[in-house]
Amino acid sequence: MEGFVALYIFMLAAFTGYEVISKVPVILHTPLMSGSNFVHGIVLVGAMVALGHADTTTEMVIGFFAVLLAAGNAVGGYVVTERMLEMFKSSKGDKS
Amino acid sequence: MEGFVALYIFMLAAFTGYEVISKVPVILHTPLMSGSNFVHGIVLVGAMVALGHADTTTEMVIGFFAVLLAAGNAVGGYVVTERMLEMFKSSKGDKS
Amino acid sequence: MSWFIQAAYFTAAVLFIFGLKQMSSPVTARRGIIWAGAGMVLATLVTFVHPQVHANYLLMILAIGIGGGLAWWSGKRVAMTDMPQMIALYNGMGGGAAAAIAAVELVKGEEMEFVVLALAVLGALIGTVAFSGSAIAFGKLQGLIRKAFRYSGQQKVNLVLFSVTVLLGLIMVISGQANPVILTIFFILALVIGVLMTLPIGGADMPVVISLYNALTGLAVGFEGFVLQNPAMMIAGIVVGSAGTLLTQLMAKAMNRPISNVLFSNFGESGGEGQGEVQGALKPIEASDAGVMMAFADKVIIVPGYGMAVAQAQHKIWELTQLLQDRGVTVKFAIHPVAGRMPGHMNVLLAEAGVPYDIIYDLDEINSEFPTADVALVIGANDVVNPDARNNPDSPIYGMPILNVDQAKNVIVIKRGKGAGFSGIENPLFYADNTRMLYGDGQEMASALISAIKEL
Amino acid sequence: MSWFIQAAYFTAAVLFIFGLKQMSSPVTARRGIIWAGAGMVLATLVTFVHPQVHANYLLMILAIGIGGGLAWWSGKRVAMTDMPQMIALYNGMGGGAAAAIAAVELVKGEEMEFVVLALAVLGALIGTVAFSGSAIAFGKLQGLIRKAFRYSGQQKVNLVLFSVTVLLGLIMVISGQANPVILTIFFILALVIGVLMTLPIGGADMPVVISLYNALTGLAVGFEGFVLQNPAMMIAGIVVGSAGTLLTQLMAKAMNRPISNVLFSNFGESGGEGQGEVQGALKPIEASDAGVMMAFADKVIIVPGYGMAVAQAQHKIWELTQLLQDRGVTVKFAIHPVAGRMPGHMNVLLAEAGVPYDIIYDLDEINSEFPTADVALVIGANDVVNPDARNNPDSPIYGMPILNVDQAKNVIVIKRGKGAGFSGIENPLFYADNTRMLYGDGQEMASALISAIKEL
Amino acid sequence: MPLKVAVPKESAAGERRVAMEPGVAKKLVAMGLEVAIEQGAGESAGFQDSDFGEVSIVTADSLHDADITLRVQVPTAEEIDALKEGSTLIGTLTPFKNPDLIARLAERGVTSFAMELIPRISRAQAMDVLSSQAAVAGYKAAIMGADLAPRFFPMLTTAAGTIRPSKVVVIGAGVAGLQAIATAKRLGAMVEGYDVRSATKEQVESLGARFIDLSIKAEGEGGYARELSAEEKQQQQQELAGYIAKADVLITTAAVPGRPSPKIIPVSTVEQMKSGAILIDLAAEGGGNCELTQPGETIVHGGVTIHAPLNVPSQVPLHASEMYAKNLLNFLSPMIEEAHFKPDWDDEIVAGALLTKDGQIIHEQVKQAIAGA
Amino acid sequence: MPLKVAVPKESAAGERRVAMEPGVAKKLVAMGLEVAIEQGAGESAGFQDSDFGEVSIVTADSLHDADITLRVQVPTAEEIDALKEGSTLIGTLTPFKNPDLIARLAERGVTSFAMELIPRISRAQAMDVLSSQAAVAGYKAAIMGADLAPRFFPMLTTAAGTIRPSKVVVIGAGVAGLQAIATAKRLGAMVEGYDVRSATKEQVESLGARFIDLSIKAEGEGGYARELSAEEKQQQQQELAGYIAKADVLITTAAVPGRPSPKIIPVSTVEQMKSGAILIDLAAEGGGNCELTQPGETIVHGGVTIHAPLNVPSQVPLHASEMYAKNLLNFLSPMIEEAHFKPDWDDEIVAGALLTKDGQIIHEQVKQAIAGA
Ligand SMILES: NC(=O)c1ccc[n+]([C@@H]2O[C@H](COP(=O)([O-])OP(=O)(O)OC[C@H]3O[C@@H](n4cnc5c(N)ncnc54)[C@H](OP(=O)(O)O)[C@@H]3O)[C@@H](O)[C@H]2O)c1
Ligand SMILES: NC(=O)c1ccc[n+]([C@@H]2O[C@H](COP(=O)([O-])OP(=O)(O)OC[C@H]3O[C@@H](n4cnc5c(N)ncnc54)[C@H](OP(=O)(O)O)[C@@H]3O)[C@@H](O)[C@H]2O)c1
Ligand SMILES: NC(=O)c1ccc[n+]([C@@H]2O[C@H](COP(=O)([O-])OP(=O)(O)OC[C@H]3O[C@@H](n4cnc5c(N)ncnc54)[C@H](O)[C@@H]3O)[C@@H](O)[C@H]2O)c1
Ligand SMILES: NC(=O)c1ccc[n+]([C@@H]2O[C@H](COP(=O)([O-])OP(=O)(O)OC[C@H]3O[C@@H](n4cnc5c(N)ncnc54)[C@H](O)[C@@H]3O)[C@@H](O)[C@H]2O)c1
Repeated sequence: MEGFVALYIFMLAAFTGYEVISKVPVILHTPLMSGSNFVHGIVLVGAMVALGHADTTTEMVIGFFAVLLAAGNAVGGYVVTERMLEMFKSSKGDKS
Repeated sequence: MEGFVALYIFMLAAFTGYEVISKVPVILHTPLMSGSNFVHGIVLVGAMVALGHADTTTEMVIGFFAVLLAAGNAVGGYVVTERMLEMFKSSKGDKS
Repeated sequence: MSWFIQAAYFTAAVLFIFGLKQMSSPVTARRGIIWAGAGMVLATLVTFVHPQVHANYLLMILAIGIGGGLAWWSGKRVAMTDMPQMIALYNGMGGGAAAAIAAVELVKGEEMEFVVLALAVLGALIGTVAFSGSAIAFGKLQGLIRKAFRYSGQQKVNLVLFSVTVLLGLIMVISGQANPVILTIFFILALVIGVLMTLPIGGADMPVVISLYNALTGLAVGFEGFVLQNPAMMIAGIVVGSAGTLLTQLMAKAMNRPISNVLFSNFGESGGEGQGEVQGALKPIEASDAGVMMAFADKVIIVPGYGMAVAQAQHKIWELTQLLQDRGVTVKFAIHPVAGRMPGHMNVLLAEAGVPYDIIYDLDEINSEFPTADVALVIGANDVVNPDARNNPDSPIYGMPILNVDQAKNVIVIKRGKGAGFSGIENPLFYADNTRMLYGDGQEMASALISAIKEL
Repeated sequence: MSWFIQAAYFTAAVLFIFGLKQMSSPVTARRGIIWAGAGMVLATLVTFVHPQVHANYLLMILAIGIGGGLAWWSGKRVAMTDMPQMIALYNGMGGGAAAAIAAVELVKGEEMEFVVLALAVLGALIGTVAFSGSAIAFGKLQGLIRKAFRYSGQQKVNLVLFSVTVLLGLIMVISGQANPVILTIFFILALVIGVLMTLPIGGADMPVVISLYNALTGLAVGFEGFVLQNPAMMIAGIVVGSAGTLLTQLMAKAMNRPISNVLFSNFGESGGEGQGEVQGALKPIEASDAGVMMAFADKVIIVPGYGMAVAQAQHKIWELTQLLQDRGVTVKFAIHPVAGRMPGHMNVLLAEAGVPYDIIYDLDEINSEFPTADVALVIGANDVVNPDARNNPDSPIYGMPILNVDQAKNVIVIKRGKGAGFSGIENPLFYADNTRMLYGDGQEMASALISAIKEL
Repeated sequence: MPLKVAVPKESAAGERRVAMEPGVAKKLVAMGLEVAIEQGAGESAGFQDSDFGEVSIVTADSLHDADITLRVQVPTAEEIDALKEGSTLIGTLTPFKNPDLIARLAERGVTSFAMELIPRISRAQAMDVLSSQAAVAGYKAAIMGADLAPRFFPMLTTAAGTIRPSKVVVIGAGVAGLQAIATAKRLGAMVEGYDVRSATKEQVESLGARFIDLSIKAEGEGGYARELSAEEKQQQQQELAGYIAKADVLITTAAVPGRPSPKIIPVSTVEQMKSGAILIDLAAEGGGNCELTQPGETIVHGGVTIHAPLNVPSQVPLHASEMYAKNLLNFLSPMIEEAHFKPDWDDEIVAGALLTKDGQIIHEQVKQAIAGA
Repeated sequence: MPLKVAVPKESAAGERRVAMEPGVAKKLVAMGLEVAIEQGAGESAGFQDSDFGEVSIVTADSLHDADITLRVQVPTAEEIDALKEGSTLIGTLTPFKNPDLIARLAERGVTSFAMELIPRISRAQAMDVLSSQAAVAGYKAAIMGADLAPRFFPMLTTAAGTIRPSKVVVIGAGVAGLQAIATAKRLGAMVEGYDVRSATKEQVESLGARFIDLSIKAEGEGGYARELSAEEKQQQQQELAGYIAKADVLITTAAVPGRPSPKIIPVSTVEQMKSGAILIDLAAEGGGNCELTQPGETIVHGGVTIHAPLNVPSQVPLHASEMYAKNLLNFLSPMIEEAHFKPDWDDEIVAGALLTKDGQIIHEQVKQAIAGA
């Protein structure tokens, strides 16, 4: 991927991220932080790739930790976010 | 640029476009239509490239019209939008 | 491409996005168009030193001069009311340009990747349709084409034409090259489709259709951007394509018609209404629009009537008033002697809501002020603002003094529907050129106005 | 990469964006996390057949099992109040993973483009700092690290360390390869920076700092996504980086401190306040937060006092009530016999605003209902809700019957500041665990609550 | 010589109003008329002679040469005799109650107009004394109710217990009834309104009060009420009794044009009412809406006070006079052309109000009534 | 034998209140007391004997053996003589006005409490008869103002012209004054309030009325007003006159605890007032705030009506009695322990209200006043 294309993607993604959040009530700050924390759990994919093509033991060890940590990020992030959002379950939420 | 990167850019740009507009008062519909009409006047850049590397007469004629039309789009779009937005000039607009 | 040109295009793309974002709020809209304009200038200038541009500079400048000059001239002198058709015109030019770019690239016959070729052809089709369609839209709005052109089986013919065109496009894409004959037929058919699609459409639906073509042009530009590997075009085009699609939906919604309805079955059916407008029809308005109108006014006069009492809208109206006052708008209440159903009906309600006495005026005090009011907001009043009482000696209410609401620059009337007032007669005020109807229950509409103003 | 994997990543990226978007409104938030979760599962599964993945499957599954299992277990059993530190922990793991990926790639020593190498190193730095920093944050919030670690010249030492680390990174980037020794020092220094940056920070600022590290992790992930040419990582990472940055700003703003303040000079200085909270401090709340709290309640009791009269907030309070009622919330007004400054003061005002008599209750009727109320909204009342009158025989108001507001599940108190009531005494209600203070003029705050609820 | 307009002091017992107010006097003078007001005519309404500015304040005798005499109530026989022949008299002349006085006016050759007979068309709203005086009466009725009741109207939560708001029921939601509803509502009472005309439901609710929806509907001609049949009356009374029994204050205003007031509240209903309750019968002028009503008197029946005041507008004399005088002005001014009295006799308003002219009784119904009497 | 609580019919002229109401009677019975009410005691307040439920309704003679007698006003000498020795009497006994009656109570060996002397501390708010009766008086003052005025209170735009709202000025923004402000405001008048205590500014404004800000401030002890010096009085009168001249209705409630009412409105100010204006002097009990005030009378001076009613709460007897009875209940119940009368004599509330006990006059100030008299 050439550099400028990366820059475009960067710019657009950053803009998207900003717009998506721009109007969020304070009560959602923590759940949203948790939710975005979960989203960067996608690093798991990278960690799997890193481990998946690791050749030396060093690489394998680092790769193993990468996957371990990344899996923790993804799973933990999900569980915690889900629990926090429980409180918006009330059927009334669907009204407006 | 490979196809999927294009798709990503397409997706992000589309999302951006959608988010940017999502909360717009009715009174701005027409000016905004006009403004976005102006923005796609950027086709001028493409038209210039097309004309700039046109070789045969056919190409040159088509290219000429491309630039002519594109310039009309860009300039006309700007002037008209600018005029329409005049009405929001009032110093009061800056208050809130 | 050099680093420098890339950076310039990138900057232009960013400016476009931020410009559009700012244009979506009345407060920053003017700044928005200037940002976008700066982006445009930057991108254009830089293109002169684009590596692929190596010839025809003179032609280029000539074309820019002619096209830009004419557009400038026409854009400056067109009347405010004729804006929609000008937008259509300029938009069509953009579509045409996109199509022409595709044509140049296709005519060139250079080897292209499958995807790129497909995008080029798609862009050509969309751009051409937007071009001819917009031209027709312009013609109709400008009054050059008057007859609504309709015949049975219209939909079917369009479908056949469209299929053939797509087929031709497919042939070109699959064969990997653009046969000149096929290409020519392809373009001609695309032009015809645009024309046939637009001809049957009536005036009232035109803005929606123009917005649709605008989105299509955006898409076409975006696609050609991919073809030319020009990211500024790509991004600006797609952003406009997406924004334009949303805008089209919003506009259709504001007209209370599903977009599909506007697009297909009922295309043009409300043409009659479009005509009617000229002779004085009921012209509805959205609360958000009415809200902005009042928010940017200097002076607003509120005329309550029996409908405000029925809706018990007095508290909301007072809240609205305070909001406007906070923005520096002068707000006055005009109370007609027989507004409501008992002497002092309005006073009781306004006092209940806490409206201070010093902004409440009676007929004699306020009638001379209407011509200087930017907006007169009539909420649930009818007979007491009926100009027939002044103008029409045959009217049963002739001779009753009325509030001269019709003399305000703009009149917004809140009522639920076509209900008559106490006297049961028609009210020409509602059909006046400067009147817009805000249909709905008084309390709900007042709330909607409040929200609209708060959002600014 | 095969078409199939690409499409899956693309879908995951789209799901993430929409998931985040939905998470930013209370109404759709739960759906959002599910969408994002689906994206994650998809992306993970597909990665098993990723072309670059060709070995260590067992290790991979083991690591996922252990990491995921532990996280699942801990995430499920942690108390609600301990959530922030868990977020810090999981976030740190993500940062560590990003750094580890960079390490693998750098250790591999394959030829990389300049930009890619630079991104890899940058991601490594950021990820490592987020890793160790988050770990410290976790430790402090969990109570594992108790002492606030501070010494003079802290800032300078950090700056020097940081410069050295960046220098090492530059050396690697410019030399085009990662010398193992330099790489090791680089990572160690990065770890130390994270630790030193975080140690001096007090409890109150922690959420902001965690949010910052969250944004940083996002960035690091995005950068490593570029390195691995993995668009899902790229987009998810950058989106989170950008969203996280905005969120950090918003959180700092909600705490009424400029972000720079939180980040540098005052880092940690409000640690004391963090401690104070535990013993019962005045805990402010944002109107938007309070609004959501009431909107999702089943029963709200509104307790007006003299402050509502001073602020003339009765109309707004009634509007708020109606909004809540429209959402299905049961709203009752509790009027204390001596609220205000004259007998019936509150009645006069509520009647003026149009509050119907049947939702107005006096002390005897309502006092038993507070324990079943989700929210008690106290607006400008003070003495009449002072639990000292019940509990503290030394209080000058001991023996006066009071409204048992403190028994409600949540109490929101609107007042302008620390002003005492008529009797001039302190009110322990304001310091209670379940009380949040909404500071501001009664009318303005009521408006703010209205806006907050309307936005849902 | 300019047209002379005279405003005498009202001679009727208990009448505190006056047919003029300073603003109107000023306008008449501006129209080129000469205005003469009897000494102290406005005093009982709260106007001092000096308030009238440039107008001449004269003794009663100096009014006899006036071309136009403005009054609130019908003059006595002596006063009629003192009127100049060919002069004009405008007032609420109640011709059906005083046929002899009208006959005398005709004899004296006086042109006379009865304000209350002006047709109630849109254009004539500004001259409608029935409306303006009914508005005053409605307001006053609510105030009287609050004054006579042994209780508070509004709800009051105090250290000495919570006072429940009073319940006020208003029967007949015409001009006066609506005004009474609005005023009682303002004071914080819980108000219910009832009327036989179904259009009043929305009107009552538009004031924030509750409408009592009975099964009886009785729309008559032109939106006015018609008289009820015997069964309808019976049913109405029964259904209403339940509501009335809960009332702390009951205000009745029901009237049917040209008929005695309907008796809506029988003795049995009064006996179901709470002790301490108050009934204000604004319909007393037409006999009252309650069987026990004694027009002009206040009686107590089983703890219920029945107050049946006559001429209520006169109890708010200043504003009632002001409105009445403006009604007169609006009626008079179209008939004045360059300081001359030139009525358009064909105009439906002029024709509707005209009683006597050129020695004849002109008004058809009045003529019949007098012939019948 | 249970404690017997007696409630006689009030004997004072014009007193319509009664020291009991059905709800309170029920509560006393629930506390194990025997309650006896004199026949027809509640009638003038709007209570029928039957309303009191399980309570015994008896003749006056059967009340003499009561242990506790509850009254609104102080009993006559004969009534005192009929009280059982060692029994308890509670009421607004106005000891400073009737020192001889208090002395007689002491002689008779009656334990007596004056409700109005209860210290005005937070805990005692529920027993504060001054507040509860002042609230009634303030409300009633505004209603009387509206009833007496020859004008509408609210603004009214009608076909017969626009009625401008009345201007009501309230002087003294204590409990009564604030209630008058609120009530006049409700009726739609433009209200202005004035008081010497600066804390009242915010309070007046919290009712949506305007505060008249003079240069005089006079905070006394405990937030009550102090008496003004001669110059201050002078200045106050001058500055106020301008505001009062514009008033349509003026309500005065100014009082200084333990002193005669301040004379705030001199004759000159009254003479500047509009003709038709009304002055309601709620301070009449203490001599009135106006120099022309004749307590208990209504006079007219130069077109201004000066109404100075006494015992205003008695004009809203039902609710005033209800509040008064609740005040009594709140005072009495802490003194009753398992149906026995066991006051905590050291409690500041009990001590503050206690006048006589064991044949002695206990209350210091009262003792001095009697000694001085
Ligand atoms: N003031 C008096 O003393 C008195 C007494 C008797 C008669 N009148 C007569 O009453 C009339 C008063 O005139 P006006 O202009 O006040 O009222 P109006 O002429 O009766 O018109 C009221 C309008 O309000 C609309 N409306 C009703 N309910 C509404 C709601 N909930 N939300 C929004 N709009 C609502 C109705 O249209 P939609 O149904 O389309 O919504 C109607 O056209 C005059 O003709 C007067 O002569 C007055
Ligand atoms: N009802 C009666 O008859 C009567 C008569 C006399 C005395 N009292 C006494 O008055 C007191 C009444 O109690 P209460 O709870 O109603 O009132 P309170 O105890 O006087 O407290 C009022 C509170 O409202 C706040 N406030 C003032 N203006 C405000 C504004 N514009 N916006 C928001 N908040 C505002 C003040 O705090 P900030 O300054 O921080 O905003 C204050 O703490 C009792 O002590 C009672 O004994 C009552
Ligand atoms: N067109 C105009 O400009 C105009 C002017 C003034 C009044 N009006 C209309 O005329 C209506 C009546 O005017 P009014 O106040 O002089 O009426 P009114 O004094 O003749 O009667 C008072 C009310 O009593 C009601 N009533 C009669 N019999 C009843 C019964 N048996 N039970 C209960 N209610 C009974 C009537 O319906 C009426 O509403 C007004 O409400 C208004 O709508 C119209
Ligand atoms: N602590 C409590 O619980 C409690 C209970 C009841 C009353 N209070 C306070 O006591 C205040 C006074 O009570 P009140 O109504 O019995 O007072 P009051 O009847 O003794 O006096 C009425 C008002 O007249 C004012 N006044 C006196 N001299 C004046 C002058 N020269 N000019 C103008 N105004 C003058 C006083 O300031 C007072 O507000 C109340 O407003 C309240 O704040 C407190």
